[in-house]
Amino acid sequence: MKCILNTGRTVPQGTSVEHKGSDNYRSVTSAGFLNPVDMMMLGIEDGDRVRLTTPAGYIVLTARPAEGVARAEIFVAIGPYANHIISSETHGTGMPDFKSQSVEIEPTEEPVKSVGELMEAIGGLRYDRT
Amino acid sequence: MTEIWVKNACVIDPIRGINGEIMDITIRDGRIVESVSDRADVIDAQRCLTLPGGIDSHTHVSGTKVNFGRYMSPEDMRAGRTKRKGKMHVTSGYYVPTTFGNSYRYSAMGYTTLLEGAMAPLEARHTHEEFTATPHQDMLANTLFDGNWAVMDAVREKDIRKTAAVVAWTLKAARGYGIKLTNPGGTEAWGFGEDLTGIHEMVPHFAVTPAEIITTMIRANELLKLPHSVHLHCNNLGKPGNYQTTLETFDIVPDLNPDRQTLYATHVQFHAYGGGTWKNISSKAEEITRSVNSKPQIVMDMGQIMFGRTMTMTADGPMEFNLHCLHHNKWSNHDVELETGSGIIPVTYSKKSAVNCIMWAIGLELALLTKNPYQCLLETDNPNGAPFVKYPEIIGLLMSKRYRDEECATLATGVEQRTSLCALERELDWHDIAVMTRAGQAKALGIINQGKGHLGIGAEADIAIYPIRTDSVDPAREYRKVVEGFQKTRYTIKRGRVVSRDGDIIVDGANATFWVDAKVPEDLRMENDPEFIKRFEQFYTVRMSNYPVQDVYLPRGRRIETEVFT
Amino acid sequence: MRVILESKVRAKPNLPIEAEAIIPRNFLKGTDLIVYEGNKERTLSEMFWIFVEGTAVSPENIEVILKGDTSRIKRVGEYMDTGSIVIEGDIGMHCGNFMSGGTIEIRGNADSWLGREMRGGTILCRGNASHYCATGYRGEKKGMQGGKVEVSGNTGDFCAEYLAGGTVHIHGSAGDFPGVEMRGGELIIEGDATRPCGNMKSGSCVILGTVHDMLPTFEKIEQRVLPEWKVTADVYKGDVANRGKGTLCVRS
Amino acid sequence: MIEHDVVCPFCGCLCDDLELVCEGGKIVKVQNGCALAESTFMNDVRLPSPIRRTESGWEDISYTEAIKETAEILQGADRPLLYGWSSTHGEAQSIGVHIAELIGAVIDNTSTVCHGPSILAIQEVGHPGCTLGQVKNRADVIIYWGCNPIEAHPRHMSRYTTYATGFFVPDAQRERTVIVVDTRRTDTAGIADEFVQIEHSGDYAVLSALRAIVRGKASVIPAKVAGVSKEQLIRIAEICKTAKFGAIFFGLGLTMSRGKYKNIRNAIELTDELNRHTKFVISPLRGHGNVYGSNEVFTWMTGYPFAVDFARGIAFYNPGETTAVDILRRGECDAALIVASDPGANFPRAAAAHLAKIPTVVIDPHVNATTALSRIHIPCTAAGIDAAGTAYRMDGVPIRLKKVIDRGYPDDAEILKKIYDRLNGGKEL
Repeated sequence: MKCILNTGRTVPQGTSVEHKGSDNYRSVTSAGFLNPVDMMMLGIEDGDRVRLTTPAGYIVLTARPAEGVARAEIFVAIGPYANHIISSETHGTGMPDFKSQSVEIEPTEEPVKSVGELMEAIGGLRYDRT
Repeated sequence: MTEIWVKNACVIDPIRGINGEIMDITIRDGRIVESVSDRADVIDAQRCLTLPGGIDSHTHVSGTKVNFGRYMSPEDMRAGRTKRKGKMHVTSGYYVPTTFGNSYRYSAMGYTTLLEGAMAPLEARHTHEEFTATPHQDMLANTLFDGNWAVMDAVREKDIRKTAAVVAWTLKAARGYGIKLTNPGGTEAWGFGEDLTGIHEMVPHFAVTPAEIITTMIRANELLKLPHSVHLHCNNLGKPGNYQTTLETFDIVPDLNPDRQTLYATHVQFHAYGGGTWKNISSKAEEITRSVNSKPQIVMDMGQIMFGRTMTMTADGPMEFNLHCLHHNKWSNHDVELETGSGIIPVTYSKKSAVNCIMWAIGLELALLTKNPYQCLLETDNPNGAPFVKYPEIIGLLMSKRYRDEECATLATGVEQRTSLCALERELDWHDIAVMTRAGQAKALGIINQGKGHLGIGAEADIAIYPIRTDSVDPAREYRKVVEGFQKTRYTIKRGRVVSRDGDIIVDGANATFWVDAKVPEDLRMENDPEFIKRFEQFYTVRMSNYPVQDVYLPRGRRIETEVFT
Repeated sequence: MRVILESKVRAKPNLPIEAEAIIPRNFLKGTDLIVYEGNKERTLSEMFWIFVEGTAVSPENIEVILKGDTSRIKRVGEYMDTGSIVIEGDIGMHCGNFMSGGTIEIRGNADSWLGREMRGGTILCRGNASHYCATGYRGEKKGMQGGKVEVSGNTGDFCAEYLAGGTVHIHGSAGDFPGVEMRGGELIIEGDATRPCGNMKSGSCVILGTVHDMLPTFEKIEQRVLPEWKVTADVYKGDVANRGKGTLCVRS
Repeated sequence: MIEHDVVCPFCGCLCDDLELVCEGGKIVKVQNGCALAESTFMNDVRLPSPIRRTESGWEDISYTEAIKETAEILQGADRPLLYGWSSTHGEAQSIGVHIAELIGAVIDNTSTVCHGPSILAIQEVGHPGCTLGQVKNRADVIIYWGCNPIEAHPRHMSRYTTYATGFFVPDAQRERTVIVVDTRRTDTAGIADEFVQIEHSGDYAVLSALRAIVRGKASVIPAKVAGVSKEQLIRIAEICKTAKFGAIFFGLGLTMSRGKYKNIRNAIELTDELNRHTKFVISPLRGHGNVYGSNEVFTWMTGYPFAVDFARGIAFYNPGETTAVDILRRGECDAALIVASDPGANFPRAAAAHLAKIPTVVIDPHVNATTALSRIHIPCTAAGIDAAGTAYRMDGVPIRLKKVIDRGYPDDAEILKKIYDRLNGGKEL
């Protein structure tokens, strides 16, 4: 299903933002909020996983229903999950398409990665001694 | 101990009555002294014009509004960029330069003290942060009270003592220097998009008039014995026919202080317009100066405009919106809760515009028609009329009738018919210029006894040595030499250190900020006034305890304490 | 005279080079020019193999040819007033800034800000041009004021923003907001465009392809034949949001 | 011990009325704050000491070593990038700018991925705004456009708008009309008197239509604009024109969606148009605590609010070219210093990935996603918790952040100053 990826701040994202390694941060920034009708169309339920694909790559998220989200839109709290698939193109403005990235959504069985895994996928090394 | 011995200086020091004497100046540890040891560094002034450091008594160089002017103007920033060089940081900008740009360019012109024309108390911290980054001038901040709710309440109650108490508390909280009124009452009206059109019109919701605000604040100012007088940007700025408002305002000013004026009227050029529309605007400089010449209690500054692109910025929000509707360029507005407003728009003053030409002529007329140079000081309301780097040209124009005639010949028609400039033969002399650029400012601001504006023993060693030989230059004919000479000092000495040589800054700055701690009787301390506190906590959006500027923002603060009144 | 500059292999090929010195006039006095790589000053010969053929007595007879990887070289042709520059491959940002005369031909693609604040002369880009093709600088009221920019391929977003004079001709499609804030000049897009001419004040724009997301504040005046293109077009006035008096013609 | 009137450094509201209970050098209770404030003060887990990435993993190093190596990395770079600066005080930001001019770096702050587009719009048309108290005391019409204060600025509505008692608006809830414009029916939309649901990326068209209607040109407007009916648009325009004082607050819904700064420019021009009828102001809901302060400091020092390139000695500014995401995306920079921010989490992957390819140093109190991409991470104080300093609220009001407790970390300004001194050959700033 073709959707627009919309990202934004949320209170749970904000309260865990200084704990990037925490399970809490992982769960709030890897949740994808979809219109319940779209979830039905995809044949998925609350807590199922979806795979979002863009030309920049793909990411697996946990699907959550949200009445306020428009059809053909998926809302994800700002963070490394959404950014994993957002293009770095800024249209000459310095600002990427954080709220207007086209994505293809499909159900998947793949697991949701951790923030550390995402960083290691781009050459990082997680630090988890705190 | 550092000592400097300036030899062979051609000194004009109006406050001490010295006019072109060749003499030595000796400096120790930042002050002028009787003599120095033979280990002193010697500067041979070679009989060049040597003046006390320049003082700008009304300029906009620091704070929220100025920085917003920068923020919105990347196109100006690329107009004046310099690289890091020696002790000099990178600078950007022409009409709204960065703080270092302001500081270096003023220093190159021999200026050592600046009064920021408008500081909203709520945002005072910002002004002081920028003062610290304007390192080569001592700074003072005019503090805005034009729409201050507590002041208007006290004025309505006709309570001069209470008015004084609010002023004292606010000046201390903001670490401000003096009282500034910008379009008094008008900025409050602008809170709902209105303006006032005269000094006897009621401020909506507050039941006071600008005239009442002005007179009560003048009395409060004198009651508090503040070093500076009330500093007023009159109502109706920039409107054709506004000279009447200006004259009415001057007429209500009592003469209360033997040492200085009772009212400082700023950028009067913008307040001296006749006519009723932009089509028939004319100069009323003669009427204005007639009034000022008969009122020693008033000092004004020119508000000269010069042709070219610049930025207008003032606490007068409604005026800026009107100007924006004429120019259709970018417009910023920033009203400050319970206190004041502000507006910013870029403008271009063009020789093709008859209105602009008349404005240009009015500023010069004011200076030439004012008999006592102590009553008409030289400035452009930087950057409103022009960036301050234009001051040398203004000096040239005031000293040379020929220069004025040559300029007039390049202007749109209107100047000859609607101003008297072309008929004015007066040419100011070196002494007049020294008064209009430092001595007059020091007197008007009340900082002579802080060691400013003169070169007497004990004075701060702020000195400008210009590459001008007054004995060989005829300013009436060789005005170009005058202009060039005032653009770059040979030496600018600030508190006993050479900070600038031939236009280059050679040391790190260490300026001071002067502020006034006005004492009030115990029973008038606003910090103990339950009603004041209640209103503050209810309607401001910062807590009263977080409002005052901490001392850490004034690393070299100079507190001027006044005597408590009874 | 012909000056051939062939880019050398660099240790850090992604570092931008700023080379406003590369304009024909400067080669009259030789090839001893300065360019900048990142925050370092370099001589032209550190960055390029330089070949000079023939001589010239006046700059209009000088042709500069850039070869090799030139995609990171910015500001080539800035303030150029005469002569010609040919870029065989891609060129970096700000090619032809403030240009007032002469010609620049880019055989590959051009990065953003091609012909920024141009006053005269001609730029021909045979490939695609990226964002802000033929525009102005941040905060400035006028963009390109004269001359001609022709792009054989497509352009990115904000093409001809603040266009005030001259001609911009895009043979392919334009991205989002071509002609936004236009106040003069002529913009021709043979392909498609999205949200053209937002907030335009004046000037004229012709679009021969499909317009996506046409703005609601353009008032349709008439339908007429555009003789130079031999097509029928809907003619709009706008932008009404802005008291605008511009003309936008879209193929019917 | 109870600390009164503490300033929360989390978001651009900089609420300054918090009460903190401290016991034994720890904050044990936060009063008056929102959930974000509470977690900011209460769950403050720090990186204990500087760390360095080696072939075999992370090792602890001393501050001296970390500072020395950082200076060496920056000294040798041909195009260093200094990025971040929003979650610290002005004192640190100002040293950052001095480092940038000294070494010919690009310095950018987080507004680049936040309200950078708002700045670009303001540079085109200006900004009719005011301090938040003006809105609190006067506004009878509030518009939240493309923002969700309930989630991002939780006390904005109670301190300044919807629920705040103002001098001219004593009964706020009854006297203020709240309009919310968004693509999503957010919680904020739930409390609106009027909710305008716009199709994705339709903001620009809707703003243009409103401008035309306010100008009396409703006849040109079609029946529906980006999913919004003409009737609703006319109704909104009428509410605005008849307001005594209207205030538009906008957020990332305008800055990040298609068209970017053009959306904001259009909103500002609508505000401008409305000022011909009544009083109207517009303000961005600025995000991270002191991001606006970084714009202020950069501006008075360099002339530009963000994205400043000192490669040529002078300051050059061109967002899209000198902005952090673009420089990283093109792989231009060969060293990076990240201060008080987390581009690892907040930048698109391709941009963040470049940080791992070059020597990157992080100066930040907390372990974050960028830590994993860095070579060195130096922990420091957190401004507003264990360090005092200046911050600028979203409306430009400067507020002094307080030092509430001491946790034994060096201030980032102090670390940066040491780096500067090393880069400057031992000469002090």
